Amino acid sequence: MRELRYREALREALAEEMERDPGVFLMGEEVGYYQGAYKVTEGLLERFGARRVIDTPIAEEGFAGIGIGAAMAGLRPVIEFMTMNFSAVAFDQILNHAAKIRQMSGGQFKCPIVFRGPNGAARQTGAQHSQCFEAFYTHIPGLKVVAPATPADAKGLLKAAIRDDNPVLVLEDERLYGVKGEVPDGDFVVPLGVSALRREGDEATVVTWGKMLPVTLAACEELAKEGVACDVIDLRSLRPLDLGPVLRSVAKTGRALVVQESWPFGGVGAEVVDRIQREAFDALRGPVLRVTGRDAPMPYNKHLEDLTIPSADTVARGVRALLAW
Amino acid sequence: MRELRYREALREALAEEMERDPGVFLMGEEVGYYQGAYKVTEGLLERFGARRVIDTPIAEEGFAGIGIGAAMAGLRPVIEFMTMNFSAVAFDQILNHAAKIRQMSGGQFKCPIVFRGPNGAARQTGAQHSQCFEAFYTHIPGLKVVAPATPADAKGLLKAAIRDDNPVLVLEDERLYGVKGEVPDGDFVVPLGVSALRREGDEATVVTWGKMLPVTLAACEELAKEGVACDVIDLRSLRPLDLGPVLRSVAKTGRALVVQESWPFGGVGAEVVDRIQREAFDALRGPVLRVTGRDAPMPYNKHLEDLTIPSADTVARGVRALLAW
Amino acid sequence: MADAHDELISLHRQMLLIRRFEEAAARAYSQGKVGGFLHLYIGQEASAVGALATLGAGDSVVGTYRDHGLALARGVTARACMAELYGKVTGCSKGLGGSMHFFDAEKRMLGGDGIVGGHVPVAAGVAFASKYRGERDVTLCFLGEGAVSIGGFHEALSLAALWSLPLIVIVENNEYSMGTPLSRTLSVHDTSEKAHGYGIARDRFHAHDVLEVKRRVGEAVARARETSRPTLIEVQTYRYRGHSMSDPGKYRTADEIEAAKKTDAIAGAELALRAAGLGDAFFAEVERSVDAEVDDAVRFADESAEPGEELIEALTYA
Amino acid sequence: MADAHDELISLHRQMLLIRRFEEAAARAYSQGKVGGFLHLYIGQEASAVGALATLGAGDSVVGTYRDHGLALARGVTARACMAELYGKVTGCSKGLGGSMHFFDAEKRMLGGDGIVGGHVPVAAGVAFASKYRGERDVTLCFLGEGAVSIGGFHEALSLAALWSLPLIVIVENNEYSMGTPLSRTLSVHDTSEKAHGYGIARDRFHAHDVLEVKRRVGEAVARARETSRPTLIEVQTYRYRGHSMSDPGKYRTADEIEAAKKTDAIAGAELALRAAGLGDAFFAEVERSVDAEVDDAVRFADESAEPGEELIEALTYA
Ligand SMILES: Cc1ncc(C[n+]2csc(CCOP(=O)(O)OP(=O)(O)O)c2C)c(N)n1
Ligand SMILES: Cc1ncc(C[n+]2csc(CCOP(=O)(O)OP(=O)(O)O)c2C)c(N)n1
Ligand SMILES: [Mg+2]
Ligand SMILES: [Mg+2]
Repeated sequence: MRELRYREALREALAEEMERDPGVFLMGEEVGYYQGAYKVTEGLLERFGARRVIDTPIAEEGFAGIGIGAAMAGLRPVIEFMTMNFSAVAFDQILNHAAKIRQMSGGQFKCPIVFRGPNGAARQTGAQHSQCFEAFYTHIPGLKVVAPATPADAKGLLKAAIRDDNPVLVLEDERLYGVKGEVPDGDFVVPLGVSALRREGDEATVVTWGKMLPVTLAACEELAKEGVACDVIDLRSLRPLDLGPVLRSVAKTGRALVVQESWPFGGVGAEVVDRIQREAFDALRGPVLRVTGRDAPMPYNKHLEDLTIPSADTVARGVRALLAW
Repeated sequence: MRELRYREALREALAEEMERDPGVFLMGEEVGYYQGAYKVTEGLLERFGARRVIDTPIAEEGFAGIGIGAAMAGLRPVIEFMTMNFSAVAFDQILNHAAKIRQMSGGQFKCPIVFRGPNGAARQTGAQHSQCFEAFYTHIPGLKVVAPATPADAKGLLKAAIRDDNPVLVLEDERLYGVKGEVPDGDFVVPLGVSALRREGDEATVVTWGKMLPVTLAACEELAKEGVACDVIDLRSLRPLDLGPVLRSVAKTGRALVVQESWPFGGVGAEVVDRIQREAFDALRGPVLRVTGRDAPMPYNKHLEDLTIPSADTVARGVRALLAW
Repeated sequence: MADAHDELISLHRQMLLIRRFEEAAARAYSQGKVGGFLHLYIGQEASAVGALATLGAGDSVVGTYRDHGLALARGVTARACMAELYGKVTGCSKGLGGSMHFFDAEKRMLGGDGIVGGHVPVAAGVAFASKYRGERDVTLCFLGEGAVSIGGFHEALSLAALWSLPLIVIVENNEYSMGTPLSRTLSVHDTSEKAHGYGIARDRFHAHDVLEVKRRVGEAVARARETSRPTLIEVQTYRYRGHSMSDPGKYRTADEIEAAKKTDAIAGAELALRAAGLGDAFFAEVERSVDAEVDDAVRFADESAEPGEELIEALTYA
Repeated sequence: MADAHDELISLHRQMLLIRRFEEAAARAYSQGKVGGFLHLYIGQEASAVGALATLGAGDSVVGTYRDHGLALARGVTARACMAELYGKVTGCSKGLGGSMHFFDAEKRMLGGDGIVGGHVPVAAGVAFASKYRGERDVTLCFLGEGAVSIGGFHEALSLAALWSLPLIVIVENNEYSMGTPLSRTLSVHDTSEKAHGYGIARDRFHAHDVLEVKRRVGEAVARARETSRPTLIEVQTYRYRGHSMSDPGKYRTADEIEAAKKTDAIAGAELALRAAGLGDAFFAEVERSVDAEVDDAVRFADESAEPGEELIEALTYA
């Protein structure tokens, strides 16, 4: 196995799938000549040419829609949003077109398209550039949503997303792009809808995804020193959601905590809580708790930003609150 | 007290607030000369003139943004979306502008704007015209969201929304526009963030909002004949969410069901479940359950549509499932 | 000219089929057999029929909620269309789409869309795919004049122009956007003038004469096919019925509607064919055959089965 | 001409202040005192300074993330601007907004917006409010040439034109949208040509001469004030720095940048003032006073307090 950065793993997935399938193409702002705003697509223009690595003007609704039409016509577009924040101007295309084409056409057309880009806070980029979009997109039937936390998953889930016949949102993370990790050799695909146990322990079940995985692992590392060992489950896919490992873990621990960067109201965290209490009620010793981003637009100020995003400290506090029940 | 239709109650609210405050104006497609696509604004053009009752071209992002700018400049716009479905093309304005102006400006500007229109299914209008938007908007800090279920609340909540200094989404319902109910005389305002107990009973707590209230009440009427009496709580405001009455009820009943028309994944229903299990864990005899719209785009076919939206029957089945725990 | 003559016979029948089909649909709606919204195309038939007569089998068509005429002109059967309105599984979208969402993969009819302007980028994407593959197919996208103020229209045209996509955007200017006349929707009179802002070709003409529609759209189609360059066309037309079945239509007078009917394209085609020697017997036979086709479609729709519940989830994901 | 002379002295100093302010901001960024994105306006100063010189106190200004020059030209203090970059509570947005979100209610600076095109409808709304109230104030909205393909621009212009709103939309064409040259963003060369599609007035000129910017924008401002009619203006300009601090700038050559600097508007203003008799002593004094103002702003920002945690929720809702 090789060590790759998260962005390199994504790039490998793109290159391999473009190699494999001439219908796969890449479209987005600055993905070509500029080599990608965050360098995910570096070198791909040189390798695959301007026909398949396409720089767009700033027109997210337009090029998201072009991707959807191209997908209906049988291609496999990968649409990069420079950040997920800018998918908001393409929201109608995703909600009312990508997610519904198959159903509205009585199954005659499908929409195999990937929308990808960094999700969540970067560093001090303020209220409009720091948002988590999983609550919006997971709510919508017809879409799939994944949030890889490691380079291996970044590669494997992106490849699975490109091969899937449905629209898939791949929520990456700017703060993870530079992170290194082992990535299996060869045609490595991680199936959509399979969560992963990242750490084992009997005291509590901690469920998370994306950037919050390393934060949660750091917290659990600390807690382990205090003698508190936790199961940590990385959902990886947010829709479809695989709660099997979570429920098995809760059956053992009786305690569950969900850790999310996104705003608290509704969303994936609340859905996970709902399902755990519904499907593992008798196993629970106390309520399922959540550690979430603060219920506010992201402030620019560094100190306030740090207070708004969950840290290893707040996660550890969350686990302790669980144990205190 | 007079009997008014839901749409008349909304109209009264608009007229009274426009009378009271010259900064209140109404803007949307067909709100003026056409008298409103669903006749909510009938007569208002004649009464207040084209300066304050403004027909727009089809440009939701544009006129939502114009409302936001006008609100920043001190006016109190009421923006009608012909249906909430069309707010999807204005999503960025609501998420990234209305909800954030106050925070991004360090509190110098506020955004007293109302976005209103029918939410949820109409009748056989298909996948793009039948959606519930509460999951999207309640997730966003900076917004308030209400969903009146009765003519009295339609009037009182809309008036409160117009007077509020924040952006408020008023989720109306096409299927309720013609429904009659008593509306108190005079300057009747229903404060945002106060839920209401609609029916009393000791067996279970049923929580709902909007169009699902009459459906739930019908179910509970039937259940009462079987000797099963339920508390029914109408949330009215979805953000801020007032769970006081819900928690008090659960302390009594030990059982809770949430009834929602919207898709199951995340959203208000999951949030309510999360909070009940968190704040009333010891009172619960079993898991909090949910009856939801089916996890699919709305089919056009009448029979399939009926199967997709919760009915009194499915709600009753939900309550029985609670009791079986 | 025998060809043009035969062609007009065919186009006339297509227009008549659309009209009779929609009259039957309106009746079915009143009987509660059709639900939801129903936006009739009556009065505008020459636009779709003339425009689509220029296309080959590999070309694609994308339209709005006002899509019955488009589907029929594209060769989707009256049976499949009527069954869709009835919400039956034999419908062109298995009864799940309804009036606003007519699809036919084989005929390359890619909707029927309910979001004003939302389908224009999608249509550009279909055109993109043709060019990407090096095929010479073109895509026709229809929308109303009320849709040119919305972002999706602008973004799609911006990209189609920049990337030179084989897309023909046809604005059907029927003078009203629901109850709002063009003068209160747009600051310009001629929507095709917008083409200058994108540096693309434009055209504008009345849909009184279906052959003229065919000829003019044909120029744009040829340009797109040869050079892959897009065109913006305004077709001036008029709808005789309300915006949808629920529209009381108070915003215009009966006189205005009657005046518009004076240039009815079906009547115009009939006149031309009569001038070329066809007589009552011919037209009676056309009427009969069209009626029979519509009656058959209604019967088919009525007798067809409803889609089963299992389709709900089965069609949510591929 | 004494007036014009005095005016140029003032405008020259404003431009210089922006440049020195941003040079200091870039240094602070390198020292880690400023975070997030930092989009410098260096090279484009004459655009904001000339344009805003036409405004009165009741007029409003709305811009993009590249907003420092706009705020300074509008009279927001260098202290409040620098403190905002430092994320301090004394900043013009209390340190919660950051570089992209400069606001000043008193000066009627309504952002600083991070969504390309998203602020144009908002600016139209501010203009709408002036007209609604029967006031004669106008609103200036700035955006980059990369923003004219997006829906928000189109919808705002469509509505401003239809409703005749006192809005002046200024496209600052600095030839690049991040790393993408205009030719790969737009199918037309001159963005002001888009005005035809909306039936509104247009203008286009270089920002080499700040007085010329003032004169030309002034015409549009006068038109908006007198008749409330909108104008679309393209100001041709150039940014000397990268798109933001993280831009390696490989998409253009050093030669290209040097060539652009030959028409630097600050140097141009200096030349004009020298021709009018001002000499080294004068310019040394201007430099000194500007440096002092910037140094003071940096010191102020450095010494100011951070915003308190209680602001997070307090500023989420009014
Ligand atoms: C984004 C959006 N906004 C509003 C509507 C509601 N609506 C449906 S059709 C229509 C009028 C469209 O008029 P026009 O574009 O002229 O087409 P026509 O109906 O005349 O064919 C409106 C406002 C919609 N479907 N989508
Ligand atoms: C809707 C949206 N898409 C993408 C971006 C990312 N982005 C920020 S600035 C920019 C380039 C803008 O170029 P231009 O409009 O020419 O303005 P300039 O930066 O040259 O002043 C891009 C792509 C964004 N902020 N918003
Ligand atoms: Mg029309
Ligand atoms: Mg630029």
